[in-house]
Amino acid sequence: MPTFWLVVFVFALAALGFLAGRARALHSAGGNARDLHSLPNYYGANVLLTTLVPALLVLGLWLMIQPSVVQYRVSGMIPEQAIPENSTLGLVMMDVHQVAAGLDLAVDEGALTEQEAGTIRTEFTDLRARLGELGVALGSDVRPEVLQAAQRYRAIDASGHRNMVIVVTLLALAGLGFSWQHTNKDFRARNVVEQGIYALLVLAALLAILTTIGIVLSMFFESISFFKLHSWTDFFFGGTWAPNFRGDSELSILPLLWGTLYISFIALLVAVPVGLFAAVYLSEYANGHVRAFAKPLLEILAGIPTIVYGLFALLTVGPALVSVFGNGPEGLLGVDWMSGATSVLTAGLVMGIMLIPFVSSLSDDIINAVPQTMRDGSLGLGATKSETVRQVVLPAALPGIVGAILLAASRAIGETMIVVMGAGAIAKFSLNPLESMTTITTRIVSQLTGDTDFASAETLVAFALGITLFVLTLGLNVLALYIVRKYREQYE
Amino acid sequence: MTDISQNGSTPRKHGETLMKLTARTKRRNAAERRFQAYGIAAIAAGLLMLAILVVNIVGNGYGAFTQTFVTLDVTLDAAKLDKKGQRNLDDIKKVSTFGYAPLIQKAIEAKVAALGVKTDLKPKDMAALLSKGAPAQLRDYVLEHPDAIGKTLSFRFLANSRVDGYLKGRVTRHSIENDKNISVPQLDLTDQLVKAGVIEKTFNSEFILGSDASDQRPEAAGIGTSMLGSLFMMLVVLALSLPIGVAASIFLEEFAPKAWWTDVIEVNISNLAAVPSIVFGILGLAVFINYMNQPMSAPLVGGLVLTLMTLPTIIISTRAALKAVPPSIRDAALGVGASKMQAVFHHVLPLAAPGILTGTIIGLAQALGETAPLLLIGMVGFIASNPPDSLAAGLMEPNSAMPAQIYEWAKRADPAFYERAWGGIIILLVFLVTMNTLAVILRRRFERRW
Amino acid sequence: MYDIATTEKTVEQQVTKISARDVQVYYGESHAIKDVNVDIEDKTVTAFIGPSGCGKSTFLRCLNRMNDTIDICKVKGEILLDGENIYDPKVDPVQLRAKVGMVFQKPNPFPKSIYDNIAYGPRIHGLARNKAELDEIVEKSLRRGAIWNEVKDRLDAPGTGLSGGQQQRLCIARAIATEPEVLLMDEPCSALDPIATAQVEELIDELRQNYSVVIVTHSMQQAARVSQKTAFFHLGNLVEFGETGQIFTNPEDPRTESYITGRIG
Amino acid sequence: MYDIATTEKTVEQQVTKISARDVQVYYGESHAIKDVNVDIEDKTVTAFIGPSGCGKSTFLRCLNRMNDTIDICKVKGEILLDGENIYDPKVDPVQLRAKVGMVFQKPNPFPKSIYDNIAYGPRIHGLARNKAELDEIVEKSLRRGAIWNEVKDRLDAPGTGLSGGQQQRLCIARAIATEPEVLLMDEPCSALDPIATAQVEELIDELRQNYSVVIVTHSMQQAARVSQKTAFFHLGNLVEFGETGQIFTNPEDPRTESYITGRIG
Amino acid sequence: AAARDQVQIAGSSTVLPYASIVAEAFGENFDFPTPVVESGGSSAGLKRFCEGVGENTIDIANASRRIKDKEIKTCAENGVTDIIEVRIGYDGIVFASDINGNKFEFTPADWYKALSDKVVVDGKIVDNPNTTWKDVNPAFPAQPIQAFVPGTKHGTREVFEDKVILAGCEATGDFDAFKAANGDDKKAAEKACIALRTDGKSVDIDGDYTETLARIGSNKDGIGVFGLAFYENNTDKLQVATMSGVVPSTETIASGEYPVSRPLQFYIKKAHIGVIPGLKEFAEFFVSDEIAGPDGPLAAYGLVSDPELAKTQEAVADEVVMGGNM
Ligand SMILES: Nc1ncnc2c1ncn2[C@@H]1O[C@H](COP(=O)(O)OP(=O)(O)OP(=O)(O)O)[C@@H](O)[C@H]1O
Ligand SMILES: Nc1ncnc2c1ncn2[C@@H]1O[C@H](COP(=O)(O)OP(=O)(O)OP(=O)(O)O)[C@@H](O)[C@H]1O
Ligand SMILES: [Mg+2]
Ligand SMILES: [Mg+2]
Repeated sequence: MPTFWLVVFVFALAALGFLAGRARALHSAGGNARDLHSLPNYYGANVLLTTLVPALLVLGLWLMIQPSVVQYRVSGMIPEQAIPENSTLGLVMMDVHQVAAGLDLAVDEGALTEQEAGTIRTEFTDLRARLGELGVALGSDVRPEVLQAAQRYRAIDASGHRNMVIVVTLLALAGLGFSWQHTNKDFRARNVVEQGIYALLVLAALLAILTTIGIVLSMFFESISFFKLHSWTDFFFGGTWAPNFRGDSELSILPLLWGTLYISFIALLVAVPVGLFAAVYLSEYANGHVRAFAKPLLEILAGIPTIVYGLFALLTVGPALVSVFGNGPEGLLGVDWMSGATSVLTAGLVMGIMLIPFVSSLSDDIINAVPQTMRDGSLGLGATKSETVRQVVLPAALPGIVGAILLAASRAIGETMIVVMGAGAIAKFSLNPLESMTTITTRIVSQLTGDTDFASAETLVAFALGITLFVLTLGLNVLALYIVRKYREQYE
Repeated sequence: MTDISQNGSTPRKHGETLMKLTARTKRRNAAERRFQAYGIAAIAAGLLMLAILVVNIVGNGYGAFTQTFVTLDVTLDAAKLDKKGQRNLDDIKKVSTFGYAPLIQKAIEAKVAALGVKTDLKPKDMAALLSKGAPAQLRDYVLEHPDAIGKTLSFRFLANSRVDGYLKGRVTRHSIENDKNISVPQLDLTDQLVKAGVIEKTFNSEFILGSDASDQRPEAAGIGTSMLGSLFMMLVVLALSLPIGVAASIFLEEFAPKAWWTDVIEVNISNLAAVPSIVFGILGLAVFINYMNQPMSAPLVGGLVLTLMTLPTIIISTRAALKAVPPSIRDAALGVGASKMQAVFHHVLPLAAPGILTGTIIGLAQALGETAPLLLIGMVGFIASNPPDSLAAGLMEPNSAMPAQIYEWAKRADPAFYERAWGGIIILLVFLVTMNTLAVILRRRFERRW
Repeated sequence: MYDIATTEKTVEQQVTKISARDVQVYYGESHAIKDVNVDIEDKTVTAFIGPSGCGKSTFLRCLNRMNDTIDICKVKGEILLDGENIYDPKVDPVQLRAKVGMVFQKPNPFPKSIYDNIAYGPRIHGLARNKAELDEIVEKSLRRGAIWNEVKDRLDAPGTGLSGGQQQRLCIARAIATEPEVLLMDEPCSALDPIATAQVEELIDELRQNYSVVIVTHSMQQAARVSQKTAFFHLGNLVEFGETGQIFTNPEDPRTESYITGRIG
Repeated sequence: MYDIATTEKTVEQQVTKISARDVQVYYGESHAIKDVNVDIEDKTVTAFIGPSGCGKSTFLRCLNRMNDTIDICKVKGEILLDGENIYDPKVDPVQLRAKVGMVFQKPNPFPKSIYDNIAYGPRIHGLARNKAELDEIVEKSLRRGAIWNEVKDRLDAPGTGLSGGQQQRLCIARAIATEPEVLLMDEPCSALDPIATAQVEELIDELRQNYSVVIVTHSMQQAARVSQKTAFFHLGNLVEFGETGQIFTNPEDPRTESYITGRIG
Repeated sequence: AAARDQVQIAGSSTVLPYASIVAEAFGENFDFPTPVVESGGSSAGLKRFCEGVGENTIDIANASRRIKDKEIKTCAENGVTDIIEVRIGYDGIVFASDINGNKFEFTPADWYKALSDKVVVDGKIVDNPNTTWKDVNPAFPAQPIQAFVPGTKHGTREVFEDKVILAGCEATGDFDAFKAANGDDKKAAEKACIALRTDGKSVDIDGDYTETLARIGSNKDGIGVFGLAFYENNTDKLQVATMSGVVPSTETIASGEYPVSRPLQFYIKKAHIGVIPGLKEFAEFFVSDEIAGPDGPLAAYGLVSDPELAKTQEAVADEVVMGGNM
């Protein structure tokens, strides 16, 4: 039975279990649902889950483990001398896979019978050619050891699969029988089902932790290698970022950090007021039609690929700023403060535009959820709408709004393309927003995608930057959490 | 009790007329109007930017939707294509695309001669008006129809991108002065052929349906396959991030005990939002490809990586939405004997749905436009596979994604790719708007102030 | 009665504070208030009574245009405050509401501290010149709202953490802190115990010295105790309006009578 | 009184439905209920009276563990329902609340249709086999909640669009739709007009035939009218508990007396 | 599960266009699926190349520089021992400016004087005082200096530093001055030579040539560093400058007359040959005369074909690995 049908079968069994569980529960209560502890559907769901979950779990595990087991057993069969020089067992096994897959296909297509596939010999057939006709490309001619291994592979795989079908089916049946047996009117089905759901909720939340662990681990060792190659004092306390092909670079995070903060700050300076005002207008002033159109339209801003924003910064915003702040006497202001199109301001402005919907849409939802009675209370005292919004609605919506702003700030810190094209690639300390600067994130990307030696400090610094940034933003988030806790206003 | 004395600091007089605004009211109303004006200005600014961007995009990209074609009668010379004459597929296959080029040169030479057009060009230069992919097109046809060998058939070939650019006005006689790929006589010939109807510009469905082509034939590049790549990734993202995100938020907001470890999770999640997207690529490479042995360049892996990236966005907005549901609703449900789970799923979640959908819209939009993490799991580059033929293939076979494709095109040297990059952005936006519209319609059904 | 167009303002002031002329209110299609004419006098307590859902709150909310906030709510007719139509486009509802304060049926304290709940109104209307004055206003209002003793030690605690009755008194204190000329109270005592009720009634009586008070109540006793005029609403109609004593002892309309004697609801 | 530990359950059932033993409630630091012992009998209406903020609602919410939802709220002591401690870890609060229904002080209809507001409880408890039965339950509950006539034509309209009193009655109807054994009502009539109040009181009387009802009220008259037993709370203490008649005519505690005669608040 | 059946390539974005042209032609002419060519930089490509052998690792790494010893070591540690190096040709690096602007004929010394952080004036080491090209070389017009040079992540930058700036530094004699100032330390002198000014006259471009082009589009005074192929595709917008009197073209670079160029190559895991279908065929196809020869499509696109292509073809056919004599 192919795995697909096995899954279908288990699901069918579970569906059956649902009905059976329901029926049994009702029966145990003499047909009167009101005597049951829980709703009949919960009894059904209980049987359904006990049928489904263990069976699918085992199925999943089996599917994950079986290949390694088969691999292990088959690779044990391959004699040492069958591995060509400079090749590895792994590569031979890859060949075996390919041949086995080819044989499978051949059997499916009817080019070989199952019998033939099991006994075919390279001595008598040009297997590569035959498989080639079926569209299975092989890297080289099939060696006898490989073919044998492949046949063995198929045999073990098939028996493993057979066992799996049996085990999974039995497990599903057992789950069904067990839970069906336990179904009676006093069984706390709802609690059990809800506990199951609760477990799922916890699992979902833990995924975030797993992701974090994954991120830290995937960067940790490389960061260690970086610090072995480069002094940590220069990284954390140096003043210059100047990577160099020859090695011997100055790689300090500080100028990058400054650029990151500066650019993000300007972006937020654009996005937060615009987004908040837009949100307030949408939720408090705009009529339904305006809201129904403006909100989704603004949301498109979040979905325009950042490369478009990058080009927009480089080709439109940058030159426009130069014509205002630069060009000397010919410029609009007659000053020469800005020489190139790339600057902190260019990138910040454009990034701000991209972030508008992060603030506006999320805040709009939150503001909308503040109960009308709050507004009534304020308006009834003779407050204007704007006073109401500023002093009652916004404070009540604060935690959500802070969340939205944090999200926007996070995006700003993580953005690359706009910075690369809008802000330039020079790392320096400067207060002048009309100069180019760069951010940690863009440096991570460019050091990772560059042409330097991958084992050199110049490349590995990307990981150190990544982990440092991670720690820094963690600090910021803790701070934000603290602030929200402190100023939180709970209505009702 | 205290007396209600008039001695208070009431600057307001009793019985003042309502018809005249007091100075203070005027001031407050001015503030009110300013506030409202800021709101309108904010929205107008946002929409204006959107309009500028869209005009920009459409202006740069609409050209990608038309393409120039050349129609020629080609004689499939048996002597060249099947020397043995046995119509044996293996033999025919031995003739590479280079072997087909002369057939095309002959065909265009014949056409030019038949039309009586005067030109000093050599056949090879005439054939340069055609896409470099033309021989491959012929070869594919012949391999599929071996019996066509020896016949003369009419084929519609893509024109070279320079010719296409000439018809679109991007390339002019002046601009090609130093261009070694095309010359003024070739443009003259083009003019003649256009007049004769051999060369024509039509709607380019291949751009929407086709797949990428190499740097030397921008005219053949299409975004269709990578659109499927994006579609499959979005399916994965939606199928995983929405339920996981909502489940995690429900746990954190409604069930989590107030303990240090729930705080850790909470801070963690907001922090994940700040992790640069490329780091998720590093993670994906390490976990999904190297550790879990998933295939390289596969939309499945891309979808998983983007799921991890979108989760924080969805969780943060969902939590904010859940937080905003008044506690009295929960009380009401618990009071009639609903379990906490039921109260959440029956009452709180529907009320929070608009916020959840907003998060989903923004999260998916972000995922749809993201390139950096795909760089590390091998979805950026030249991936000219055929459209997948099944769900499994769509998930597991190498593919690119729209933003990656656009990014690649934007980097390429030939300016014809630039136009395609913008055209790709138009398609991406159409895709995005379609996706959003569904969510927005759903969101509007849930929106109500209580 | 008199002709509004020609009425002299100065003459009015003494007598009628608010007069409603042919007021109709619609919630979308449904006609919630039908053709109501009523004159509310200055320095008087007017009680609105009537069965639940008859439109008392709705009509009350018309008097300071709180109905503007409900999208589907449409008001027709004229309501004159001191002879000026409050629905005139020239009238600013904000200024109106500063004059005509309101206490809502459901207590709705702001999610702020108790102090800020009270100080909110005086702040936006600029009633206090400095912190000391503001403190004074807050204390005075809380005292008059008969809640000072309960909250004086926790003025910084959130207003939402109070008990139901405390919240309602907080809202009353909040409303009087802005010193409105007319105070609309929608069932201000429904959540209060008898003692607090008595204190609020005392407050109402006190307010009457200078202001006009309109109170919605379900308690006939309360209406009889505090009001000089009573209006009886039924199914959106103003059935009867007159001296409280007369309404309770000698109603003209049979519907009023049956309500007071407990026969219709 | 009797000793709980040795009390036979069957004996109890006839007499005591709920008994509270040394109940203490804290909101964070503040001690809101102090050492309350009370026995609430089956087929009886018990009234909780007392000044605002004395802890009536708080204690009421202990009886069906609604206080669980307030983080800072800690309950100590034992509360026995039919002899079983409802704060026992083995007890499922959900099941408990299905038995012990509640009407809240502030009306809180679901933002759903009127029909769904009522049908929600019966649906989750599986009280109806089919749509027709559900319709029947909804109608019956709305009738008993004395609101059927007002809403029968707009069962699909949102429950939040009703008037204050209508919302309160909707919440009462919602609570009785699930047929609880004990019904806790926190000032159910505060927003109701006399007729509706009379109807609700009638309902309470009817419910008493089969169930136990606990009602918080500020109206002594109401307490006197509907209840058989009355508990008087003051500053978190249960000052006096006894036959309603006796409490109102011949209170033992001086505090009770001064409250009833209107001297403390 | 079916094993991977297409060749997987990753690495330098400079090699990417050539690799994709070949991959496309390979897919058209062979029964093997079209190889997947990823971009991501030489470093990322080689890193993944050296992660080990097997299905989940790439078969070929493209690089715009030669693999470093340290990388070979890492490779070996992960079991990637036999690596075949294939040079496919040369990438010419040219200087180009806006088509409507001034014409330039540069020498390395001009670039050094224009962009170096410090220069020697009258025997003293000072901050670079030059603001226009006329300051650099009186023969040039008084156009402000605005150079767009590849960022330090690009392989091109190394070539630019070595063959232009450092050459210029030596030609002007400043190198000796730096050496003297640094106590005869050759390394330090080199470092001083190639340190570029950070006052905005020299702008690092981390993106691609398209970005450089866009910047010249928005600043007509700019002069950018491009690949020859890129320039040849954009002759309508750019004019190329000569270097030491030589006009860059595939011919002048192949002959070695034009000084600024670098080799491009790819690396094959020998262990994957015979396992990954089409791997060897692809490599052979790549370096065949039809493709990589002077008349092939790669040369047409702008690759400077390798005069020693025949040797490379032989090496690929024999699977000659690096460092060994297998
Ligand atoms: N926001 C609203 N939308 C639609 N209908 C409404 C709304 N508010 C009130 N109504 C309806 O208008 C009518 C009058 O309502 P109103 O609140 O004025 O009654 P009321 O006299 O104050 O009653 P109660 O004493 O119960 O508070 C009722 O039928 C009510 O259902
Ligand atoms: N959520 C809460 N957090 C903190 N303190 C609270 C909370 N709810 C009530 N309290 C306090 O507990 C005490 C008792 O409140 P409770 O609501 O039980 O009073 P009550 O007797 O119901 O009064 P009322 O008749 O006004 O409703 C009051 O002092 C109140 O301020
Ligand atoms: Mg009302
Ligand atoms: Mg209470």
